[in-house]
Amino acid sequence: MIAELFLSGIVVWLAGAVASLALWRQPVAARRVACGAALAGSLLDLAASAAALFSASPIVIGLPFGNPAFTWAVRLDPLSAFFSVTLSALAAAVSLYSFGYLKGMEGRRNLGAFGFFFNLLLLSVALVFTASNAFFFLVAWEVMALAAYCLVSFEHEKKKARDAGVLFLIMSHAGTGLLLIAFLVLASACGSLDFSSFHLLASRMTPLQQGTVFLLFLFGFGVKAGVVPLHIWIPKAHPVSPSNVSALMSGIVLKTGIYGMARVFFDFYGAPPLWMGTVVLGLGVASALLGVLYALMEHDLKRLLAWHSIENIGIILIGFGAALMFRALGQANLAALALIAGLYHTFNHAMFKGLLFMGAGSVVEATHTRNMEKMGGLIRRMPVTALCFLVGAVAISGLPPLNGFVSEWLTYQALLAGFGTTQSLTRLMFPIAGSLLALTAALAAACFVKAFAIPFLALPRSPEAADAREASFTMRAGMTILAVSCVALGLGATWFVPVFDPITQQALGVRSSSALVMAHGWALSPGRPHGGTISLAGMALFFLVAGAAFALPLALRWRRRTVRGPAWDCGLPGLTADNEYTATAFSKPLRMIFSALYRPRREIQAEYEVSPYYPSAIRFESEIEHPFEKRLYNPLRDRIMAAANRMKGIQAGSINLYLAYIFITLILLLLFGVR
Amino acid sequence: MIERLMENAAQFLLLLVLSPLVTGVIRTLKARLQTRRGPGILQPYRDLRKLFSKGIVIPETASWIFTATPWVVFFSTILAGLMIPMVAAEAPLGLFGGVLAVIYLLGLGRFFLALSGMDSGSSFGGLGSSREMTISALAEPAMMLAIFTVAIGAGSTGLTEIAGAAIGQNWRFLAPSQMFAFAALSLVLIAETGRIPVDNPDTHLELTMIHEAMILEYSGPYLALLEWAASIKQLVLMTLLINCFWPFGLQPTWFGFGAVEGICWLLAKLLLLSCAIVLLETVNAKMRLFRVPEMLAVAFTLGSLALISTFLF
Amino acid sequence: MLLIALLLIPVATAAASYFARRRAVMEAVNLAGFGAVFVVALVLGARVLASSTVSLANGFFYADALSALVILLTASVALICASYSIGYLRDDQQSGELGDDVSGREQLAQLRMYYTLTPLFVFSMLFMAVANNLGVMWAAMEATTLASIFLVTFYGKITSLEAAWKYAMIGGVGLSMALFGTLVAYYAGHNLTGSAALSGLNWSVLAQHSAQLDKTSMRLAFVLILMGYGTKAGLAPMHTWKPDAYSEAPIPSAALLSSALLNCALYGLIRFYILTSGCLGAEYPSRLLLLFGLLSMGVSVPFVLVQKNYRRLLAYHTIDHAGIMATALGLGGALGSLGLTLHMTFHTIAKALLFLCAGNVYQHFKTDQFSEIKGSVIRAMPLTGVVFLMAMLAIIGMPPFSLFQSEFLILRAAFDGGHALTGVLFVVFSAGVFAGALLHVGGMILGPGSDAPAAAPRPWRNGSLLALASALVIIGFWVPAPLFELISRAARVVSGQ
Amino acid sequence: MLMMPVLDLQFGERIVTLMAALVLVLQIAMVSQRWIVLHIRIFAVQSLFLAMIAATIAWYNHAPHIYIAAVLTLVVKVILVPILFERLVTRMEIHEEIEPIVNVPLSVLIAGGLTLVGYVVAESFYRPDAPGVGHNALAVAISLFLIGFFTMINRRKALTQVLALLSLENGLFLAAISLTYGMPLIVELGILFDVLVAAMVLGILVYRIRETFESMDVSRLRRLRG
Repeated sequence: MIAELFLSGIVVWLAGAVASLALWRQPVAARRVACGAALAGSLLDLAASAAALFSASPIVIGLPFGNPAFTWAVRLDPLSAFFSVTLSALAAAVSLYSFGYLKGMEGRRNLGAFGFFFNLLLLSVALVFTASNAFFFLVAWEVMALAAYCLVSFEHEKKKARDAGVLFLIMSHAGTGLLLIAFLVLASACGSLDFSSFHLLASRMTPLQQGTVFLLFLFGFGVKAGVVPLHIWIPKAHPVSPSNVSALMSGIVLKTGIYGMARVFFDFYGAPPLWMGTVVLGLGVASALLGVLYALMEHDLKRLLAWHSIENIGIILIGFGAALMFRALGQANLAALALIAGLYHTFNHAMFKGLLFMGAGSVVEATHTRNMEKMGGLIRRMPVTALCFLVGAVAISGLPPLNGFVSEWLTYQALLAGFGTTQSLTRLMFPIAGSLLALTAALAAACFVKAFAIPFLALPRSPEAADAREASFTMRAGMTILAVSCVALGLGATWFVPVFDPITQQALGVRSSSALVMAHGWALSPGRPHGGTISLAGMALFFLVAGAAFALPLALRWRRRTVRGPAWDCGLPGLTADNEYTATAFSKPLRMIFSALYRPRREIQAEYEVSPYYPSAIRFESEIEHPFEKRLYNPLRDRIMAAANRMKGIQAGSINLYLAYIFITLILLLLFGVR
Repeated sequence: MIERLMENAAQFLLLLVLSPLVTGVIRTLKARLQTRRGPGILQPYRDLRKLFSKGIVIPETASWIFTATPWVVFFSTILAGLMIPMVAAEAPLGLFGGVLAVIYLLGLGRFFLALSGMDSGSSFGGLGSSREMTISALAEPAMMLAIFTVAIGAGSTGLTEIAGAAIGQNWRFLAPSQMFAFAALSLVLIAETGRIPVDNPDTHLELTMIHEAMILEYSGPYLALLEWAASIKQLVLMTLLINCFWPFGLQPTWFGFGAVEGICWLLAKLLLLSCAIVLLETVNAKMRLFRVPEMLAVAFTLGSLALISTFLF
Repeated sequence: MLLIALLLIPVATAAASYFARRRAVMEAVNLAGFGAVFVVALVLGARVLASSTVSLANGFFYADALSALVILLTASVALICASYSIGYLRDDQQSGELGDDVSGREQLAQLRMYYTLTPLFVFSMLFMAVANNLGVMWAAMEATTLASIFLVTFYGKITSLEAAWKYAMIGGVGLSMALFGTLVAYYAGHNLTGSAALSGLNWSVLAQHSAQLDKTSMRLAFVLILMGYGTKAGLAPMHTWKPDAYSEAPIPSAALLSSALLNCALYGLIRFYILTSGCLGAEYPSRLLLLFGLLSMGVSVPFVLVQKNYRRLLAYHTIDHAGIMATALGLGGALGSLGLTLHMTFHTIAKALLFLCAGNVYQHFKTDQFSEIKGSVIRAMPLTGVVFLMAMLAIIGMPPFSLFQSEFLILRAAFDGGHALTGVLFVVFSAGVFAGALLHVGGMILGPGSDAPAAAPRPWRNGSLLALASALVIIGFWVPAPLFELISRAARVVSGQ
Repeated sequence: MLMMPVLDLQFGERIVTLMAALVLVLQIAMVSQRWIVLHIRIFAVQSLFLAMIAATIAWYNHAPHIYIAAVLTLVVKVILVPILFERLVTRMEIHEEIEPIVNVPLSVLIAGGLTLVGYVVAESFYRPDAPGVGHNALAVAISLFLIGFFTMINRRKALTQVLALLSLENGLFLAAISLTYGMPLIVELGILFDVLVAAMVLGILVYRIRETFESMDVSRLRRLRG
């Protein structure tokens, strides 16, 4: 039953892809078919994988494809099912959103091709999450990369889009090479490509092999997940792609890397050495901190969100790293807690990042710019979008009572408990990581004050922003769904936690929801007695009661003595957009404080007419340095290209030279090869 | 259930009543130390009454965020306040959250405050929000380290448990780790409550102000709400500090005469802490904004020292 | 009989089109001839599947699964190229590439040369695949060179003469090395099978007694053969003629050279590999093969990375894939051999398709420089652009296209066989090729586009393009059972199981 | 009494070895040759010696089909190809000297070294019981092959490269007849036919290069690179 449901979802996606490609001459029909198929397929797979999550045994489905040399099969075990749920939940909302979003492209772009790749992307991601052997996994993995590439560089007349797409595809392919090697090493160890035969396999290998395979997997998946320092493609690829694609890319495509890590770390490895956990934890902290720090410096709305994806991937990896360390230290329950924290944040991030990108998409569509400095005051013109974006912003900042707070709280609890698990100095890592996580969260809050206030509040900064129009109904619907789910995942945390039982059972042999949920499902606890509790539902209840009892009546009474007046304009004739605080100005203090990291470069040119006190025009330009590109990637690329150019001398065009190559090879082989 | 509700009501009232008093006391003490007479301890109450009776002016540029913010700030602060033990060892709303929840609830308030600062469109608001978010962000890691130290000691993030653990073993606050943590946390407290040398709560239209700049556009009852919330926040943080480290006199329960004794203890400890703050404010001058990170770095160092010393000693 | 037909039809085609007076006749004759050859090849495949080997004239002609596979691939590519070249040469004739005299006699002469030499070229390749006698096999290989030289000089430009000269000289040297190797192999075997007896050079005979062959001689023989047939296959460092020849020959001939001829050269190599591994064990030949294979893959990387000319880019791809197949042969075993034969099949399709796309682009833009096309292909010729990008992704081993599967098998063979270093280098090199190809071809096809005029309809060319493209897509998801059976039998011939 | 040595197989081997040595000498002479016509003639003489070697071996080992090989060699390499090429030379009025890439003394030295390589490689083939002329002829054959190859590298003119290629194939022929008393007949035929066609094809190519490029200097054909 579940198998049929899942397959039907796959088939619907496939059909949608083909049909929309076939309809490429009728944009309207193509759009409807593509989005409709995407939506239907997502709903079908949502049902299937939700059912599979709680089914007793993994569901294996063989696909009638390929040649006898390989098996194309999917396997829905709890881990796969969970990620599949994440995918289809997000995909449903995004497909709904796309109905309205793609309308804007009609006539200008080939929506048939778009629909094809859009459905193909969903299809391939679903298969990545559920592939049952290494070969099929890699096929799905690369198809996903391909579809993502085509969608990222969909507006291929823009150079940025093309370059971003190529960078993404090349990096992801390099990562795939690492994965290929790692998988094949495993396969040669057990003589099979099946994931089921990889179970706990890695731990039976020699330490050297273990370490190598681990690092190969870590970096291979790290490229897709966007772990620092492999993140450079994300801030380039997310902004240039259409916003519904960015929502999927950031919401779920990055998660394929996370899925791979979860699969490897918690399925292939039994009890990994301690250092692996510490490496993951370290990378997680680095990604989280650097991600948010660079996000703060952006005033391109979508690139800002892209940097935050890196940050959140870091937070997820903090959870995973802690889980690995606990596993190494033999603390199954704590490992379960950390793993739950990581996975919970994975799901949350899919929700609120998808929401934020869709909000950004509506804003960009309304204002025709990604530059925040040209927006402003949109909350009056696009109230629903603004509200949804605000929900997303509060959620991603990890503030109660929304879902972001739950996963961060769980992470804190895991880190807190980690201190007691070992006597070695490594235990210091836990609180340090915790404090840096706190810094990250606070900076994220700062960043989202900017990201919400600059585009949505105060006065419009450009005529486009001044007459922006609210997004269409389906777009609003798509955003609202995710906003509601962000709230629900926060308030209903205790009802959501049992979802992780099958996974922790499968990975660690522990079912911890009964320990986590307290007070008849009112409160969440870290799973130890007297470990502290939270109850977001309770907080929400308090706010409701307080609001109803005090705020509402009082606000109504005070309305009578409320008058509207001009804001304080510092004595200038009226407040204009020029007086407003800009995004750049907002992040100025942090730019100064972390200047050692940013190495900001600024340039001010002022033209004077009368006296140096009255500049007639000022040009201010400020940019920061991205060390990984400047110091790591660009030099590497240049080196390789230079070497290649030197190698071209081999083919210098002289026949005598060519013959000489053969001659020398022959002589050498005759002298040393024959005898 | 009923008891729990009554406890909550009691602490709710205590927070509302006590917080202006603390502000008043601090102001008066400061005035005396500067050989002024000062407006008297009850001045904050009068201010609130006056403001509540006044009209409201809302900038034309502002949106619903502007009117919603005071309520959010006020109630999230109150909620945070209900999660800490003030008189009884058991926090009335301990079930709803521990120290982490307290910090993040205050964070929620700050988030909306910063938004409303930007909402009016006047450049002062943006200035205030930007600085507020920066400083609070930088204060976060130190605070978290200090709290980790305390929480690790108690093996819990629930404030009830933390206070309980402290009650269990007297003089524990003399342990080096506790001292370091206390120092770190009090530095953070100064930054968070916006006191000299980080911010000057008594000024207006001074280009270095932070909190006042954010609420510049507010007037009447909304301003009252925000001011009140600010002093409640100050009370909450001070209580958090003292009850985590010197939980003397915390009563087993809110009921009976114990409550009176507990309140007296609380007042005594608050007075002590206020004196310390006043001294600090009087001897220090407000520092430049870009010096603040240095102070917070010191706090961070103290916090990590606290951690390390937890397993050295 | 079947084999006779296989060989006679091309010869007849050549003769017919040599005496033909009109272009249409030549085109028709060629198309019909290659169609017939294709059918015969299919029948032969079926026959081989039914009875494992087909032989004739007491073993002078001999075809097993491997030969059948090579013949089938050659025949299908030849057919596609025949239908493509009709459109291609007509276009050339209109655009005056074939000299512009009023009478059109020169043009007709040139067309006649093309339509005569191509069947002869195909004939010699088929002959090589069915020849059992190693000497005859060599002669056929030489014949492929002679038949294709004047295809390379087809346009008579100075550069094409230069390319032909390099092709002739390097090919000549290579072939004489191959002949030397054949001699020495004969010497290695002539003790056991009486000298001067014709069967003394028959592969099937030698393969039976491969264990008794003289070891030293076989070492020398294999070295010489590897370098000799390696030259035709384009293994580094004997690869240098390839980019020139491919970039100068008319596109259909280039397609034949780079897909069919490569297979034939490898076929010869495989025959000797089987003898050698039977005599000396697999270890000695595989070490040499891995050496040359990895060298070829490595050499092609920098040239792909900084290539300016898309036809030369394709040539370097062929060198890369020759290296991949040599590596597969060197890895051997069941996996390696299956990877080899699968890769042979898939590469033939994809590479032929790539050249046909390149032909369309070249005839439309009249240049083979990336820099002068700059991303206007998709606008000017959507079908070609899409197919080109697709085939390029296929050739650089991107799933779901089939080459990924064969390369995966080869890599698995490497890691299972303990050649971890080989595997790692393989991955590194193919990543390099991937990057280069994607950069250049992506930049050529996608982009803002210039105001290039939309291309005229080209039914013949796009028809063959579509046929091959659909084959490429389908075969990635589904290989027909008989074909796969043939391929795996061929693999068993290679691995000697 | 007079027939004695003629029937003696030892004597035959001597003769063959002697002539093989002469072939080698001629090959080296070709390396140092400056005039293209002389070059062609030396090639003809070398081929003649080869034909004689073939005949001798046929005589002493009673292998009749080698006579045919000998005759064919005579026809193709001694008569047809040289005539063809001399025609070409006269038709293209080539007068200038051959200027090799490596100067003459050095190239002669290298040729000597290559002979050494030939012997080193052939050494591993030496076994007393082996029939036939044995490793001596093989050594000569390999040396011929290598020297011919080196001459190809060492020449700038198209025609001389072709000649070098042909002399290189002479080495193969020597190996064929002396090692294994020739290959099966039709293989021989096929090979010789190929050689003939190759010579013609190359001749045409040389001619066309000369026509379009106004020179035979292939070292200047360097348009295609990278």
